[in-house]
Amino acid sequence: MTALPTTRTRPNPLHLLQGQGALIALLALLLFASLRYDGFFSLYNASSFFRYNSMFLLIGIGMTFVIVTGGIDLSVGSVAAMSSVLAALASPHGAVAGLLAGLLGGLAVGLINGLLITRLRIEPFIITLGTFLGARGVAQLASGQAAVSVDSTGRFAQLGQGDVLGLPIPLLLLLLTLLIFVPLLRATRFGRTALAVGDNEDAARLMGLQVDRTKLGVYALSGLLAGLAGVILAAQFGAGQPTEGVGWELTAIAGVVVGGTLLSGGRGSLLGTMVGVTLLGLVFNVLNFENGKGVISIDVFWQNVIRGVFLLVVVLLQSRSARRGPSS
Amino acid sequence: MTTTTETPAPPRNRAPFPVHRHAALIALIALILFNVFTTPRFLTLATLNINLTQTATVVIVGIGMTFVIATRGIDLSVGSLMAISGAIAPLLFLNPTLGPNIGTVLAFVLPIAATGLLGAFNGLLVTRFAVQPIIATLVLFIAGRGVAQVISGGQLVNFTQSGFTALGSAKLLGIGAQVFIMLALLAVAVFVLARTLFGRQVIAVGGNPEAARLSGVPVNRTRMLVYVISGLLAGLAGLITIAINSSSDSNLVGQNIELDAIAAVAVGGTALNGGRVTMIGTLLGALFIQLLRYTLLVKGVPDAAATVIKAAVIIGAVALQYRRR
Amino acid sequence: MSQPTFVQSTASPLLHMSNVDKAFAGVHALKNAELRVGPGEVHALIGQNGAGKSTLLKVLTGVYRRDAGQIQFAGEDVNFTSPPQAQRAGIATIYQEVNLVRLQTVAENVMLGHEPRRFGFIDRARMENRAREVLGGMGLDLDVKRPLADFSLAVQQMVAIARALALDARLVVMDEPTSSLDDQEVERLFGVIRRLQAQGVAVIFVSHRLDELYAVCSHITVMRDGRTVHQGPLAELSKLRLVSVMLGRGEQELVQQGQTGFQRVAVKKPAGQPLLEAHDLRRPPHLRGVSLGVMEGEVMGLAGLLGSGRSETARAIFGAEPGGGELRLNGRAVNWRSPQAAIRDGLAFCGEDRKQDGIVPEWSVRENLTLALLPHLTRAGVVDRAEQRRVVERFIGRLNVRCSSPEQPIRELSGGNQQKVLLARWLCTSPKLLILDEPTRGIDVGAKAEIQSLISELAGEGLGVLMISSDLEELLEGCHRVTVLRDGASVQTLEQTELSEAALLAAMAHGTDPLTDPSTLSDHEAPAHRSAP
Amino acid sequence: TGGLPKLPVKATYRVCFNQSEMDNPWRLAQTASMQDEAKKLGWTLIFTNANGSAAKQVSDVRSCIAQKVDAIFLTPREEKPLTPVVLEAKKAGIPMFIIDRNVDDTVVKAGTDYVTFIGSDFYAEGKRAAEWMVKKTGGKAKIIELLGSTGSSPAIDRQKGFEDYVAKYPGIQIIAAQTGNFTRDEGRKVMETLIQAHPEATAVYAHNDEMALGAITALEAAGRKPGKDIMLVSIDGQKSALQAIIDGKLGATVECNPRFGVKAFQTMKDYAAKKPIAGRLINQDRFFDVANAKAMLNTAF
Ligand SMILES: Nc1ncnc2c1ncn2[C@@H]1O[C@H](COP(=O)(O)OP(=O)(O)OP(=O)(O)O)[C@@H](O)[C@H]1O
Ligand SMILES: Nc1ncnc2c1ncn2[C@@H]1O[C@H](COP(=O)(O)OP(=O)(O)OP(=O)(O)O)[C@@H](O)[C@H]1O
Ligand SMILES: [Mg+2]
Ligand SMILES: [Mg+2]
Repeated sequence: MTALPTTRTRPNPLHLLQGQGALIALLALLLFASLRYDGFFSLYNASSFFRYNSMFLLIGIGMTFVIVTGGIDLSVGSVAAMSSVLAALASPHGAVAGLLAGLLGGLAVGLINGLLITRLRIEPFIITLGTFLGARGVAQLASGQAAVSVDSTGRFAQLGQGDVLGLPIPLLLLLLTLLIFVPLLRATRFGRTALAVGDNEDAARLMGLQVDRTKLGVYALSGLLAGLAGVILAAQFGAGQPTEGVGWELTAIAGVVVGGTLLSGGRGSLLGTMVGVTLLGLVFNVLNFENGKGVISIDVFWQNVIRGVFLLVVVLLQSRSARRGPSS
Repeated sequence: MTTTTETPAPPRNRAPFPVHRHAALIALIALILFNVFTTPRFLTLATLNINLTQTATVVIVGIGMTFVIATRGIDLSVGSLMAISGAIAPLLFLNPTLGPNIGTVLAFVLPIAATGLLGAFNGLLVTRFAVQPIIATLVLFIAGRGVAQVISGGQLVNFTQSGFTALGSAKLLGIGAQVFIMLALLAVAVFVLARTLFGRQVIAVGGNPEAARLSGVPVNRTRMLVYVISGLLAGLAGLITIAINSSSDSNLVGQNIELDAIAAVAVGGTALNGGRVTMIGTLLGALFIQLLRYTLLVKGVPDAAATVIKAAVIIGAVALQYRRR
Repeated sequence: MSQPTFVQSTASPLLHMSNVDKAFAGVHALKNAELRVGPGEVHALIGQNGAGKSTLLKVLTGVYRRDAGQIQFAGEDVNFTSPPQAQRAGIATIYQEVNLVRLQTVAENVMLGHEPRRFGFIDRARMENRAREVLGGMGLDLDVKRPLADFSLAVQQMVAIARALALDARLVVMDEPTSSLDDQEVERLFGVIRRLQAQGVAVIFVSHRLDELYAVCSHITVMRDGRTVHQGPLAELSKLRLVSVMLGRGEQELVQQGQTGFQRVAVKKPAGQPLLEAHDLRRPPHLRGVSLGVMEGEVMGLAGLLGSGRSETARAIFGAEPGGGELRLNGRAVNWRSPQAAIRDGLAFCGEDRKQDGIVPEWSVRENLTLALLPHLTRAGVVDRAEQRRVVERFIGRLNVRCSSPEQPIRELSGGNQQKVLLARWLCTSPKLLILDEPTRGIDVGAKAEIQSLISELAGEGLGVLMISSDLEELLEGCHRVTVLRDGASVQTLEQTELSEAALLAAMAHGTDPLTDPSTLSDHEAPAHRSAP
Repeated sequence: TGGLPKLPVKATYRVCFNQSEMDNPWRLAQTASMQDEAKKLGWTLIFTNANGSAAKQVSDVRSCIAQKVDAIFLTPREEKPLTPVVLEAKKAGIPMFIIDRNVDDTVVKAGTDYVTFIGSDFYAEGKRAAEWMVKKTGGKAKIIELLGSTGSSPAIDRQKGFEDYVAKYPGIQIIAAQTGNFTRDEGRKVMETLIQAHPEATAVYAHNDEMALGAITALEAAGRKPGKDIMLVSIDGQKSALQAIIDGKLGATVECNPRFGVKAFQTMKDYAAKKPIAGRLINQDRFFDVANAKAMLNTAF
């Protein structure tokens, strides 16, 4: 009897790097930047980087949950804007009130998304395109079409501007969220069901899994986290901003995909998303520092081109390694 | 024992009127009726002209988008491609060395060719490199506007070149030229989709890519072509936009049009996950959204409230198409 | 009206569905259907393609909502509106098409939805042990940590069965569980069913293979056109009588027909030209040297155990996954890099997975049928509608496809009729060489005979056929020659005179059991990756 | 808490200019003016573009703070969200100059938290446009107002300045006010619809020149004669608007000068030289109408 060569993957140090195109790119960029620019690796730069990018990272977490079910949530940017307004309006009643107002606002839109998607069985792209418009409108109506100051006497602003143990509070909120959501995706029935739904929704249904409830759950989560991002937005910048959050959904989606999550669903990694979103955010930071060198001044318009090309390179890196990479 | 029964032919009840298939049309008619009764001076040629001309670019881009969506793709780059063609054209017809005639002709040809090529680039990413369409076209969505800005130096270019601006200002029977271009393209697209080999293959690719491949459909070539078509049409839409305004602003031309086009396609009844495609639906969807915007403007609804109403009505119109199982 | 012909003596059946109606868009799929299953009974459910078996079972488990009728389960009236409800009530179901999630591991597929948990978190080790235990109980030793997509369709089917077992149900519903299994695995499954029976678990078993029904079932329900036309103990029903009830035709009429629809004996082995020659096809790790030849007018069989590389061979020849090796068509060396190229040279390939690789679900029968022919129905890029309609009508008639009209979406057809449309898709291209991968899988006896006789007829007209089948009878009766594969290589070609069940089995079965030896099944370019964009 | 950060006198400086967006001619002119002046002086200018996002603009300012530049020129996207970062710059010892739009002066104060505000008075601009309109129409008009981007401070102030003034004239009525987002294309589309719904309109007030130019296209297409049977006034004073005045289509435009380069850097040098700086430096903007458009054409941006 002929024995087939086993094609099983042996743990191979090179294999570990495969499928990690984004991580490699991130490390390379960090190394490059820290060697080239003064002040890049400063505590100030790092903490202000995360203070700002924590919003996208949070949204990326929710987006990952949605995308592993094979869905998409275009409403997150508008929801963040809306929640920032709600939080700012509620902030005079205390930090907790502000936080809750933002979170509940986001949750409400997430639930609406989830209900419409599961009840009417309309593609998520369309429903969330609708709430993308709707939440923006609500943000403008609620704010009277102008930024709303947060209460400056209370502690609400601390949620965005404060530090604990030298770490910015938004970053801590992010870490806390990760601590909850990584196991939620990996090791709970909800998380596994979410993956199963993205893999094959019909099969998941016939397997007796709670498909609709799970889908409702992921959109609710996405809304909730967009709401949290909105709270941070209001607290950090001292104002609820009805016009903010434009294009955030695309940043989040790109970050999720760059992080190695399948856009078609069924497989995803939150840590990958963290790498992806960080990488895309870092490009802005590095471009600003490069201009500061005064060696070559990169024209504004070229900056867009560079960002696009950079996305292209990372995506190509990722798509090639994804095709070669191990199947687990 | 066993009764061996003769089988009566299964009774075929006539299905009730398929509301879901004509949702866009019904919504459009309802909105028209609403205006007929509540908006003064609604039934005029001017109203027709305004709404049709303002929809023309969305429909033209929407035709390409329908092709792309029919293959389960999506094209976010259309707005940026419009800006690129809008940035290239003035360089040609304002170019003194080319002269006005050659320059104008080239201004119709080269920008569209360029965006067609960029469409091919999208297609290449989607087919050769297996990048998911939303990400593949996000690259040009970001970089493309930068390219347009670099071409124009970011400057707004004003011009009064009548040969070229005719594209936006010429009228026939009181209706703008771009409307006729739109209708002609739509007729061609309807025919292509329904009657030609290419059209059927496009739908097969969207319906089941693997089955299509095994049945001899050149899947990659088909997907490539739809992105090229989308690129070409976006290029044309860019030219129309700058011609109407007699100015080209690479920062703004085509901004957000991808959302309008996708919404039109969806409201029209094309499924985003393949299999169900309607070109006329895209026209109806775009007209519906346009008329909705018109209505809200005429009624003086403030911007913020209008946005909320628009969102609800669009979701409602799409929901009409989906029957519960 | 169909009256149950036999009232069961069991006082209280475990399951009793009565007067069930279900219509899709006005077309009745079920009309007054009845199903009565006693506790611990293995109950056969049989009927032609489209008779309504799957629909009845889906009504039971809440996938579809019934229009009328009652369902009693364990003495109570029930009305499940979703599969989870039925599952909780103790009904585990294996649906007709394998319905699992391919990117997740075997263990997860077995345990999803009822994983052992600790503090709310899934206890992975316990989950894997439990999965291993259930699979082990079926005599399977798989690496449960590998993604399901790494395994062949047969293993996936076994995993689906394991999942049902892991649910500890009181009623296990199996809708054609054996259609992608070979004899060995079928035996294994029977072992499982008998054990379930011993434990007092009832089983509903759907199959088109009559022998299987007689092997394990005690009772039977026969359906025809959405109605229940017979119920009772199986032993009382002769095979001939069963087929006669099922088809609604007289027994005499049937006696005249043979077991399969093939007429090979009538057509002598052709002395034609070698049509296709394949030499040393390779595509590691699955193909490691396959050589075979097909003559004009010949039906060449391709036999082998599950995972022996038959489908892979077909796909390699057809250019779907081109590999190394030599291919000659009519003596001319060819190298097809895509199905398109192969089709242009007169090949046709009807694959084994009709849901994934075959149908365009939203499309009508008409469009599905002419998909491959489309380039030839085209003049100057425009499709000739009239010609298309003629082709469609001819083939619907010729293959006896049951559909309300050519414009009916194919997804609404029963499995067997979908298969016929796919066959028609290729026949209408008038190919020189037709490759069929499991052409009669999941097809009822009537339709099966029709398809088989069609294959013979076409071969008689000079078509070369390469037929993959797990049904030995089909190979023995239908083929002029059979090439046997083992572990991705051709090991023997049996000439017509040498063909016998013993010879085939001997050639196929030498060596390890491919199901339990993970190395022969290991596979990194599993279908999931291939089809992912 | 201490006063403003000190700035030493040096031959060259490394400074940041944090632009809010780059999507209209006015912003382009403003950026070019800053860049040209920096080049002329031989300074290093770190330019960032927030693409219309206040949050990103804050992050841009912070990356400038991290690079320890000598000074920051900020043209805030919005008043309130940019306020916290003003304090961060102060804390990092970097003097800040606010340009064009202001920050929230109930929280941060010129002279203590940032050096000064340099810009135009949007409210006054609206008022000047209104004055012209009243004079030109003899206090009788039905006006369509094209608003700027919803919620932006120029849109709010220009609307208020205008409407406060015309409120005193009962013959003047604003019959429709809708946003055209400061762009020509939307200005045109909105006007196409509004003029059809309100054919009785006799005047148009646009919050910027681009929208006014779009409106002219729309009015002509609707068979109206801008400048004759319908009067237009707008704000900005860009070259193509002056040309429209010369052509008799646009009535007048209030200048809102984007050329901050010379004044901004001169103010910074004065600050380094410890000269007293007022907390609010308002540009002396011109007013263009048929009387001076031709002469001024080449001085417009
Ligand atoms: N979703 C659906 N929509 C419309 N018609 C359907 C649908 N599902 C099944 N049908 C129709 O209902 C009838 C019964 O189909 P069903 O799948 O129950 O047959 P079956 O007995 O399981 O056949 P097979 O042996 O081929 O699996 C068929 O005529 C089929 O066309
Ligand atoms: N489409 C495919 N792409 C990649 N690998 C496949 C594919 N189909 C099967 N395999 C794998 O290739 C090996 C050979 O399988 P193949 O399907 O060719 O065998 P087979 O004899 O046809 O068995 P089956 O009856 O399961 O179809 C198996 O390990 C299987 O997992
Ligand atoms: Mg069935
Ligand atoms: Mg096979």
